[in-house]
Amino acid sequence: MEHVVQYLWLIPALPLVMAGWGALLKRDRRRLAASLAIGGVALSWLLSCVAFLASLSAHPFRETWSFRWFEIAETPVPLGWVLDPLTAVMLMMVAFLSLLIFIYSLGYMARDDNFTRFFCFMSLFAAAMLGLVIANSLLLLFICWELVGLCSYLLIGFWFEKPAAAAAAKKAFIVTRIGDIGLLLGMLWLYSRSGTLLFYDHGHGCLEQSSLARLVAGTTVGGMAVSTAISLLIFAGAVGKSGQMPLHVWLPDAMEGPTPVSALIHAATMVAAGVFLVARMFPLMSAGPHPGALQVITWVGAVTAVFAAAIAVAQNDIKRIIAYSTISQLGYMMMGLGVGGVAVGMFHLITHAFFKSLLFLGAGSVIHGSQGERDIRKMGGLKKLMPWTFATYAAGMMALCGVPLFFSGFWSKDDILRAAWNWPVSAIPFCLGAAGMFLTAFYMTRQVSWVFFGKPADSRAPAHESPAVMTIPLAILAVFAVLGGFLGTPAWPWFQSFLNGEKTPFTPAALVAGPQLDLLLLSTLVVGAAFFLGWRIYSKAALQSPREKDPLEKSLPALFWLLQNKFFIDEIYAATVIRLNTAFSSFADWMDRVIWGGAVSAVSALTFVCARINRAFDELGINAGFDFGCDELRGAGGFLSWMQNGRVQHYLRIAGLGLSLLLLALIWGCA
Amino acid sequence: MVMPNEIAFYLIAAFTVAFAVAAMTLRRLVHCALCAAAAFAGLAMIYLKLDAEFVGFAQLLVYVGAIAILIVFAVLLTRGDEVRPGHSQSSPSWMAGVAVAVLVLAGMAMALLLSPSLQRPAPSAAVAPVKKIGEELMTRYVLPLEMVGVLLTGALLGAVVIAMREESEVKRPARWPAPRRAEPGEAINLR
Amino acid sequence: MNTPLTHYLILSALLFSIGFAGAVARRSAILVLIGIELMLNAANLNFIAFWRYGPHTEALTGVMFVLFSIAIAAAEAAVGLALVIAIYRQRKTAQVDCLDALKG
Amino acid sequence: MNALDQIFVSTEHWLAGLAPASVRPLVAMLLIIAGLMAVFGTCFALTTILERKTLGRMQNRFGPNRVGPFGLFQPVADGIKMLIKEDIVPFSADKAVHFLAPLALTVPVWLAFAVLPFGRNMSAIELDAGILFFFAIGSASELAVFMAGWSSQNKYSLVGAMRAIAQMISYEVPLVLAGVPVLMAAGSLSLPDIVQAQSGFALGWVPRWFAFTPWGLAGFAVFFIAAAAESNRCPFDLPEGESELIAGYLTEYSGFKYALFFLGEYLGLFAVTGLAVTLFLGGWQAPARWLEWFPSWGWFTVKFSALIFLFIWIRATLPRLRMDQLLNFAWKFLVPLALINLFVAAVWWKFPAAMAIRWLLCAGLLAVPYVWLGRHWRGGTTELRRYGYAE
Repeated sequence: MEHVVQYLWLIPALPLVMAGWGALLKRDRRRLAASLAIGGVALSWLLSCVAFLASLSAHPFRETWSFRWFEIAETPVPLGWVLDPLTAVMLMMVAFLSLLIFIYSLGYMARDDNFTRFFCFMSLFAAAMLGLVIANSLLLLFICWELVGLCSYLLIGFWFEKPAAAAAAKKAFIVTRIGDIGLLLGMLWLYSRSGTLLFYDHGHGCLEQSSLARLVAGTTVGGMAVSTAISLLIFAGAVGKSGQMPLHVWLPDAMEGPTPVSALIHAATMVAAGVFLVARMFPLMSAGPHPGALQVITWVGAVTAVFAAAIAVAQNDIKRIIAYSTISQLGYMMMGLGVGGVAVGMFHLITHAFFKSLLFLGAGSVIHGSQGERDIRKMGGLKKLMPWTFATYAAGMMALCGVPLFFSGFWSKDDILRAAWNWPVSAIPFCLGAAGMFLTAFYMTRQVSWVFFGKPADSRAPAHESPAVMTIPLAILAVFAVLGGFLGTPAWPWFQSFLNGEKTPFTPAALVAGPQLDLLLLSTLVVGAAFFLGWRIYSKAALQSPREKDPLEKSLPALFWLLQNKFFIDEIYAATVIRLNTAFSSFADWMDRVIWGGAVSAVSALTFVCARINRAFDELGINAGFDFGCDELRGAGGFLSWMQNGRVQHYLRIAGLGLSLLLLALIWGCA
Repeated sequence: MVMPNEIAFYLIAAFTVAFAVAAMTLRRLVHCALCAAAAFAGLAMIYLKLDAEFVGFAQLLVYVGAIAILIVFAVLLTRGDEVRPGHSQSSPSWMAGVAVAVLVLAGMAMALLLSPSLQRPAPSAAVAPVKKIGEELMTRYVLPLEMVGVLLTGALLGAVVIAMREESEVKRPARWPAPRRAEPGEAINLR
Repeated sequence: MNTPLTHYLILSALLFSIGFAGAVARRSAILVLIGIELMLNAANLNFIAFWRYGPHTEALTGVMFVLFSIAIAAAEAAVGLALVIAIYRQRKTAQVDCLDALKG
Repeated sequence: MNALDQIFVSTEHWLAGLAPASVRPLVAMLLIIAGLMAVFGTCFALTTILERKTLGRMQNRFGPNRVGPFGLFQPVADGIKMLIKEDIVPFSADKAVHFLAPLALTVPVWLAFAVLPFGRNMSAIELDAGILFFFAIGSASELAVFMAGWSSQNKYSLVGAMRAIAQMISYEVPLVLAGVPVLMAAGSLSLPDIVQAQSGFALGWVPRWFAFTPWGLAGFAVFFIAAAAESNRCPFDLPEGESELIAGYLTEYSGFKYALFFLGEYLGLFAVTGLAVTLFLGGWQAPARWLEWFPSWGWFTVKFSALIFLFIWIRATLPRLRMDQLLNFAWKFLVPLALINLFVAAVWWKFPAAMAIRWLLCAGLLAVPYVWLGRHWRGGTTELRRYGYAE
């Protein structure tokens, strides 16, 4: 295992090299670019498998390896990697999903002009994300964090000729940057307090006992423990990256990018990086007798879960619905982390990664098959036309909704709800979670019934099934979306024990023990009710025309209006933050123009006057003399040019003459 | 008494000067080149007389073995230049040139003969052993040596590039080059 | 070694002047080059003579200088003759008084 | 044994001792010169007849066998024929140069023998820079060849001369480069010192001749090939190629001048063979300790004769090369190989002397480029050939 961790850097290095190579390729080397990217990520996946197997059998629960990056005035800046179960499962997930989505992109991007650029960016993203996962230093993590942000920006704006895409890219970059400021501040504070940014360093790392004890002991404004304050700052970064309230606004817009990007970056991996960050920093977050940070995380997560799910109910863009669903599920993960710890949140992260990327890729397949159409009101009846897509999409949808027993989302959500139920602080998160679950099932029913059931829409060309290179990844993902849940049932919580480094008990009795059975029944009930209601409302009333009103809009117009406009968060931002910013910049502009500009103008006017005087002096006094000198020089030049007649021997003669003259002078001088 | 050593010097000097004069005055360029080679060889002998064995052999190797051959090749490659009827071999203002040369010689000779500091005996023994030359080249003069290496490489490439025919000049025949027939009146000009 | 240093130097001066006269008076570019080589050789002879008659023969300065000078002369001859050939190809003549395109 | 070994040296001392003291150095010098000229003149004569006889045997015929016992007086007869033949000088020839060319070829070649050590204490002059002297003198022959070819005013002569010069210049480079590792190993340019550096036996029985090291073997091979080309031996005898150039630059020579050219060519071969023996085959050293009773000059003669026989054998075996092949072979194969050999020699001396490993490493370092260069060179010969010097 020691060797494994020492060479862990190879996993991100391979895609990085491929990205660099890909960047040098000409645009028409499409096959090479794709093979490079896929080959690189496939090798990374194989290496990840090795790392995973190594961590399965590892007895030291966690291995680290660090090196000195550089020194500033004898202060070393170390970087390093860590291999523990958290890293291992994330590596497997990221590398495997990247591989599948790269393959899927072969089909999806086949007609794009900038195919090579796409794969270059994707490889870079994979490298950065894998680097983020293996980082044993908050600094390295932050570097990779920013790199994935950059890749996200580049890939959202991949079709930058579309104004909406360019704007969305900018928005994503700036909004996430707001969270990153928090992360940066938290990092600096952490460094100033603990003196190291290595997570684990044989007892000296910032997440280990000695350092945590110091952090907990210190207090800051309002009697808050330093560890809590730092945790909140770091959580701000996670909020930005994972699209939590109130920084969720960029994620729905990010759907302007190509669908594989949405699947990989904005559903499965990068947005989950926030959750991963909280999981990674969990020892810090949960430090102290009263971990206030965890409460904040729980509340933010719970509110986000319900809030985003509610918005999703009233959206019409197929990818946008899934995007809001992603925000909502990320809220669940945060809540899970807050109430139940690393294992609970991470389990949902992993299962969600599979079924959500499945849903995105399915949506991509639908869009691909119906010539770029994204409005679900204009679709319908695709069940027959795209059977593979339908089957896999249905599996993903059921996993997302949490259909009992056989779908992975059920088990992971059940885990979260159980933890929320047992949370001593408040019962409200549990209620919010249940409500979110209901809404999730409801809007997914709406979407599926409109897209796949009903009559085919009368579009110009009929929809068609996607090529095998797209459907095969879908099928693989569907298998994982179904089976993934069995790794963490209450009866055999292998995943949770693996993350905590414990042995896995097999206790079928746990399924029916205590409140467990009630919870299972309750969630079954909630999901069933949502299905029933959704089917009642939407299946019959498949829309005749896109202009027709939504059935829900007919019955509850005010609420629907609010939801359709996403609670006016964007508008609120426009009215407050952006207006304040505009006012401030106007003020700065005024300062610049009137005060500084005036000063500069005064100086320049003065200079101008001096220059006038100078010029008069110049023209009358100096130029005349200079002209005279020039004329003389020209005459001399003419003479020299007459001497320069182009004949080598002439020059040589003159040189000889000069030599003899010098000799004469020498003799004369000596004599 | 005149020692045989000195006689040898004067003989070699006379040989060298004579061939140098011949090299500069003969009409045919090939003769000039051959005489120049002989003059260079004479100089090599003078170096040997001055106990500079290594330099003498190097002079022989480089000047007689390489530069003379180069000159001869150049002469043959610019053959058409020599045989223009009614064309003088010397430049129009050759008299002025020779006068300047004589002036230079006079100046130098005067400077040499008048200088008192040149009247000194030679040290009895002076050797430039090859081993010492090699050591010096590898230690004190290693940078100049490297630079000469670079210079020679550059000169080699440069000479090839300069003298190479341009692409348009080389007409590659499709299969075999047709034998070129001599134009009527085109004698075999080997001179 | 009874020959005075002056005699070597006079020989060198003679060779220099002969080379100079040839370089100045002959039309053929190749002969000009030969003349220049002669001048260079005269300078080399000076170095050797001064080394031999100088106070520090063990320093080998003159010998080294001449060795480098010979090497550089080889480079010079190669490039110079290549230039002559190229000029001949271009202008169909290699006579220096016909080559005066570079006048002021 | 010692007396026999030094018999020539002591004879020379004795003879010089007979002369008055004032002219003793001069007499000693003249004696050596006379001895050298006599020995190698005879050697020349013998080689011509032996070469013809050997070639005859190899071609399944008798060779000259009419004059004297076994035809051994054939060279005498040839010499007489050459001397009494009319000396024809073409009308348009440049008389002076035409006359000087054979002299300019022969005299430097004789000089080259001055530095070769033929036995213990048996070199005419012991120069500090002997090998440099050898090559410097050797380079004069190119000019002589040019003189011969140009002064004859004959197309074939000129083409032959140009070919010869191109060939000699090209092959002089690998020749010298192949010798350089030896100089590195011996740390001296003096030929007696080089022989001395090859004395002794490794492991008690392997002579420390340079030919028994990987780089020495490769250097010897390159040197031998280049030497064959330098002295215009078959398969490198294009300049004279009778079937194409009616004997090249020799076309317009007859009688004694022709004989002089012939002499010069053979003497050149002898000199360069002697150098090969000195540089690579341990000079006059005996090949085994128990053979040291045999005089040193005897060993030199044995090795020398073996190499001369090898030259004759090659002449009987290989066909003549084409001009472009010839030059490509020199520049694209021999020169790179010689340079690599130089590097390998450096590796050899820097490597700790674990015998077998060092041997294997250096042999491998040489074999790989040998194979690669060989393939590369073979690939280049299919190009359209261009008669650069025959236009």
